[in-house]
Amino acid sequence: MSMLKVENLTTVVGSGVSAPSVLEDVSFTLDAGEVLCVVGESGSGKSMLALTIMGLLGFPVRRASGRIILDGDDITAGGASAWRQRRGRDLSMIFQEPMTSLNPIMRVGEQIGEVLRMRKGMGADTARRRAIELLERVEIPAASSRLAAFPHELSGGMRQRVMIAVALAAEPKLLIADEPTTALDVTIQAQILDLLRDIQAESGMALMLITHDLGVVAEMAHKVMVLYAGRVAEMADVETVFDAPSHPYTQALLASIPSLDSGGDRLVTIPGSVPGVGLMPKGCRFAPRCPHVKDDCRSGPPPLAMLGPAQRVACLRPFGYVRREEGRV
Amino acid sequence: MSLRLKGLAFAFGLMTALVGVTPAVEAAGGEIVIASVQGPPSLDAHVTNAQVARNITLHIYETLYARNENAEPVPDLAEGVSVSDDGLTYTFKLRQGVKFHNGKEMTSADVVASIERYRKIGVSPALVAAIDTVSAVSPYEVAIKLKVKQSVFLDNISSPRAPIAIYPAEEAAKGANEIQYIGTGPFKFVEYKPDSHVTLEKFADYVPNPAYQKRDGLAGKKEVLIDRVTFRFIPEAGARTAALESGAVQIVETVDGPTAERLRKDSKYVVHDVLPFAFQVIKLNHAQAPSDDVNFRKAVQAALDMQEVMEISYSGINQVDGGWVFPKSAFANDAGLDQYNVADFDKAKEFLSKSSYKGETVTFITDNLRPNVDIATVVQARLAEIGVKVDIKVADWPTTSKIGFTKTGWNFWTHGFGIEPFEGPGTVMSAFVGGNAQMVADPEIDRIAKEFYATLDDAKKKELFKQFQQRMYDNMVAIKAGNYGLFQVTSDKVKDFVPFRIPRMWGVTLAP
Amino acid sequence: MRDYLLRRLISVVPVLFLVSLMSFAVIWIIPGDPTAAFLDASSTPEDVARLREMLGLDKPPLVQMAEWYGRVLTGDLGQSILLRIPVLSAILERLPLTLLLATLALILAVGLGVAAGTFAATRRGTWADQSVMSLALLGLSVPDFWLGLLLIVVFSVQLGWLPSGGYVPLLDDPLGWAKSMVLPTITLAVVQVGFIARMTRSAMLDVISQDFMRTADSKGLSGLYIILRHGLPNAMMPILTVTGIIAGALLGSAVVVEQVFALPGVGRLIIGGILSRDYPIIQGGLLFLTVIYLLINLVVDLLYATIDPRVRLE
Amino acid sequence: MSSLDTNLAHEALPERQSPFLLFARRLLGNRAFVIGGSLFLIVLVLAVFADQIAPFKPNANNFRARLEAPSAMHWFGTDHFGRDILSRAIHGGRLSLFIGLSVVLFTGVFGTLIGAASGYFRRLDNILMRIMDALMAFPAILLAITVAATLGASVQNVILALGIATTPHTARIVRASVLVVREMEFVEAARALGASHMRILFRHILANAMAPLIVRLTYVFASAILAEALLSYIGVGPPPPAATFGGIIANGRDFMVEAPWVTLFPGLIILIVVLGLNLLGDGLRDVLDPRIRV
Repeated sequence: MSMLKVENLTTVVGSGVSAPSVLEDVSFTLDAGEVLCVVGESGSGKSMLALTIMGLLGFPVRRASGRIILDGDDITAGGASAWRQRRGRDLSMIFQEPMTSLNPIMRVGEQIGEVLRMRKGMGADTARRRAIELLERVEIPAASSRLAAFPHELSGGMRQRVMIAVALAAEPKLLIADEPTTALDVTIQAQILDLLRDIQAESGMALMLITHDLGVVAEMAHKVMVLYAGRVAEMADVETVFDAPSHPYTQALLASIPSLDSGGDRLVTIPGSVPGVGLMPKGCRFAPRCPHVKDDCRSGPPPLAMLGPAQRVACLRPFGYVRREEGRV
Repeated sequence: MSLRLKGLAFAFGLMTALVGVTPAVEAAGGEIVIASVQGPPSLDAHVTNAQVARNITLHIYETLYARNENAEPVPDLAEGVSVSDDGLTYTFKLRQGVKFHNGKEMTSADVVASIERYRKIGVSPALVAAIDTVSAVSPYEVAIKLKVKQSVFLDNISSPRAPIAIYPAEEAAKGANEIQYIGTGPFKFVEYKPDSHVTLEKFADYVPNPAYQKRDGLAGKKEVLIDRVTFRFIPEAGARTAALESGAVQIVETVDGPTAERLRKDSKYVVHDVLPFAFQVIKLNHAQAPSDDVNFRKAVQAALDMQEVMEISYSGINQVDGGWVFPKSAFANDAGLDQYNVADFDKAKEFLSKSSYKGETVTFITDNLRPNVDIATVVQARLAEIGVKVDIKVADWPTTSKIGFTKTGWNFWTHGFGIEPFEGPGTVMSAFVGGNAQMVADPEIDRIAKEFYATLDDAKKKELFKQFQQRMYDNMVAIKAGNYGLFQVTSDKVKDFVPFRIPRMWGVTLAP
Repeated sequence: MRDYLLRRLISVVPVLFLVSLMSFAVIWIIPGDPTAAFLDASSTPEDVARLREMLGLDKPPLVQMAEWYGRVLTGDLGQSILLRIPVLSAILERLPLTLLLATLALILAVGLGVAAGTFAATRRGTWADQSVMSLALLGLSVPDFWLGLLLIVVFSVQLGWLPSGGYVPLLDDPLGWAKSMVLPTITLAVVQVGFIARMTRSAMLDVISQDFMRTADSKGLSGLYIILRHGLPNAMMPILTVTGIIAGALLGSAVVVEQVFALPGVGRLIIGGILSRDYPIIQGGLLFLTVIYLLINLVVDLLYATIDPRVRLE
Repeated sequence: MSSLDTNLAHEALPERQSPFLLFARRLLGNRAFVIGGSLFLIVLVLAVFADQIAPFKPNANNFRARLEAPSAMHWFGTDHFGRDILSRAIHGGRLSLFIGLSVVLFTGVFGTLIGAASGYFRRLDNILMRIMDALMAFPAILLAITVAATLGASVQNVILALGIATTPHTARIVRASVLVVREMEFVEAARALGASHMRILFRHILANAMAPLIVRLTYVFASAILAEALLSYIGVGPPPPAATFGGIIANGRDFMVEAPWVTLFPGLIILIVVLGLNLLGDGLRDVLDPRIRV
């Protein structure tokens, strides 16, 4: 049985039946020790997915339907307070912006310590010792002296390490990291990713890593989920995605990676942009930007069809099929 | 100086802390709290003639002679007086065994020192202007020699206006407003918290004047039956009444008509109508146009409906009376009263047309006491009917009186004459002598007053006063709107309270 | 830190000097003099002149001014003409009541205002938010003296629960003291509750939308804890700014409340001083209030640095 | 109106409407503005047409009908002159609003001049701001009481007192806006093009300081009405027979228990007017400059 099972998750903005969705009918599973990378452009719903699973959606965004099953329990069933109980202990999250994600006027030690005390029931001394260990674990030098530091006294990379320490404090089963390195220098990015991978491997927790950087995906992922405009476009294990991307969007994404052998002279970009919330086309949401679009693409949402043992694609004409069809014409 | 005062302040503070607030219910005596409108400018009786000060100081200090229930001078600290045949030397025999609050016995030295002090710094110097010398004849005899014969000398020496209080000689040596509050009165000073309260307590060694059997005005037998009295200063009328109704105070010095009406229906309170308490006067400035014109002044008088004026400003506690003494006075007469309260616009317009008034705006100054502002407002509305435009200038008392004491900047000024009618016709006249109130001397008034002060013949005095009153109307020197009174309210626990010029706390008991 | 304090204290000097000049201007502009309080209308101009001399008021204004500055520099605010005590003693005697009243009102205003504002912010857009904020707006639209009068009528006269005024020293009668402070405190606080509630709400809305609040939420901490431990301290800066402004304003409003409820505080002392032309009291009182006002500002600035480690005192 | 401009630019493109219409539409879509504006408008109309609307003459005394409780004839009862309180309140709005408006003009003109001069000409800044500091440290209400009590109560003195009391804060607000704007590129550009100081100050800088100023002045209006009421209550407001809200309340203070209507109704009207103005200010703030708070 999978550790995390997400079923038909739909998240909408506002109330009412016709409220526009930012996430529609998303399902996937994740096992302990697995790393799932969620990729997509801005506006694809990656962060919404993370927040929905964490139960951190803020008014007026809300989960309209779907279940989130963690270790066999549906965490959506118990209401907000039960969900809150899960956070920190079972689910934990690292945010994109280390500069603003830490409380600016609270000492670093306290920001870690409060999780230990309030979520793990540790006493002040134990919590302090554990906080030092955590800071050491995330490779912050002179850890014990950093407990008294305020976030603004730390560099961006250091802050993100603190964030990781905070997220790890209550030893979660699932860690969601929402573009944890986007805001950092390139050299720091690699260090943080290494750290995350090490910790993940060591603790055996599941990691859901949200990124738009396919390089990171190649580096970190076991499984990949491509989101487009709130829907799953393609889901596959990492090799399949890179070897045989089957959704036109996935292909476009891969094509847009600047690679050394392309000579750097032509950067492929995807024309157009992700449609805004509430302005979604009726059929396939990628249809307006899709080079292979046909009329039937616009009639209804394409189902997420199994393409191989480790690959599902939401396209009426996944890669191979399209080619065949074209060949026949 | 400041060091000693600091010590004093500290001692007061300590006293307050030690004594604390006495519980309202006690076996005997008890404490009466009086709600007053405002605090006294000073408790040095010589330097203020403000009524708020008088209310308190006349409990602490006494004078040689004092006014009885009928406002006549009778012996208080003195046993009596003998006047020399030429009427110039008054020899006061002092009561023996009178103690100051500091335990010292009062002797002639104290009296001489106090009167000398008053001559130097007293704020009503007219009271002692006739004095030539003051000397101690013996420890219990003081002789005062006058420069000229003065029919009202005993009236003056007994005046409660800014009383010629007898202080211990060492206090009398101090400057204005610098004394310690030590007197011979039935109450002694405990503390003064400005903007809050003054507390007095029964003077245990007080010896009531043996010449009297009962309370009599500000003289008589002053027997204190309570332990303490506190004057609490509450500016807000509603808050004063509320304090009474919640039992925090037992006496309210003055309430407004509607409140009095309401409280009268409640058996828990006794409402005392102190009427008449004062004249309401509209002073006219004879030095400034157009009120320099007698026809204009008469037009104003003719236009006014005094019932309206008095009923709006002092509802339910006024007398529509144009006499320049109180109605029950022996001097009361009806000279000139045909010109009072005419309330006839046609007649007013007739006077106006004879006057030099040309439609200019006239200025009515008043302090911000509500009834005074009300009167200005009513006069303004009435005069508008005859085409006279009135501008009302409301300011606080210092500003208003500053303007009112000068010859320019005002035409009308209204306020109460409280102590003058109480003291009698002589004092009322003096307000208009030399153009004091009206800014231009009226030779006729001056002549009448001079003769009045010089004569000892009662019939002549009455005749002169009648002339005075006639002149007040014929020259429309000032407009008397009427008499007003005070509603004083006591809780039913306060027994034997008889209202007077001041809320006397001797002879009063407090039921538990 | 010491340098900062020193510089702040020095910068206060010109302000105090200007205020003292203004208070002299006030004295020169206002007609009338202290004698008026002693004298009724029957007094003659000669009586007035005599008393002026007695009270030592006949010196030319510039001489008085020079003397005054000379004394103030030695810490002596002079002697009250009417009260016969040093101005400083008069002020210090009244100050506890005014400070107490202002402090109680401030505590009530901040406590209630912050609670209401926070409550509203966490329920943004709901009917609860709208009701609380409407009440806050109503509060700051009420004329305070009028409210005081209504409170007297209802709670003192009609219900008889609380005294209508007057001050009971705390040490004499604690219960009486508490009762005597209730209505004045409420009257003084109502307007400020409205201000603080509005400020708090908007500051909290800012904070709630910030990333670190989501971080706190992601830790699974309880909602109340997050608001109190993470939200409020971060919203404190603007709240503190408003509180500082209010603390200054309370000194002025206390004047009115002291008048309505017959409380012997500094405000009434100064009003009394103005109405009786007790010049030393006016000058000393205004100077003193200014000093307190400036002190409040300094304390607020110091608190900024305490609350937010990012603030550097410079 | 920097934010206004950008906002308009943002919206004006697709809709192609005049900026003014858009601005008006946004204001009318703001609930606080609409409610506040309506309350204020009602009082304004009553005040302007007081002569036509008021059932009685505001200064007609009738001592036989003094302190009458509210009735069909006198909806709000009568005061101790027997004057109809409803009529006085309607007329009272006229003077109270006039005073409020005058204070707004006073503080608007002087606050802007001082704030602009202080923000733009750095040499004047220190001295002007120290004076403003001193004025701010001087308790405003005491200042107003002093001026009005001692110079004599008159409409002009009340306006002067409240104007002086509200100017420093206004000046600070204008100065703050000017400080921000004067460093902006378009001002630099204008300076480089040789525009005169005055032109830069008035055409470029002040225009951009308008939003916070307008919002501030709305609140000044509200507080001026409250302060006028307070001064009248203390007895230093406009002299009789002028009816102002505060003056009517002051007339009833001595009969609070027996004739509560004299104080109650005018107080409620003040509450409504001030509430209206505060709502109006909130609405303007939301629309003009969402960055400003309280």
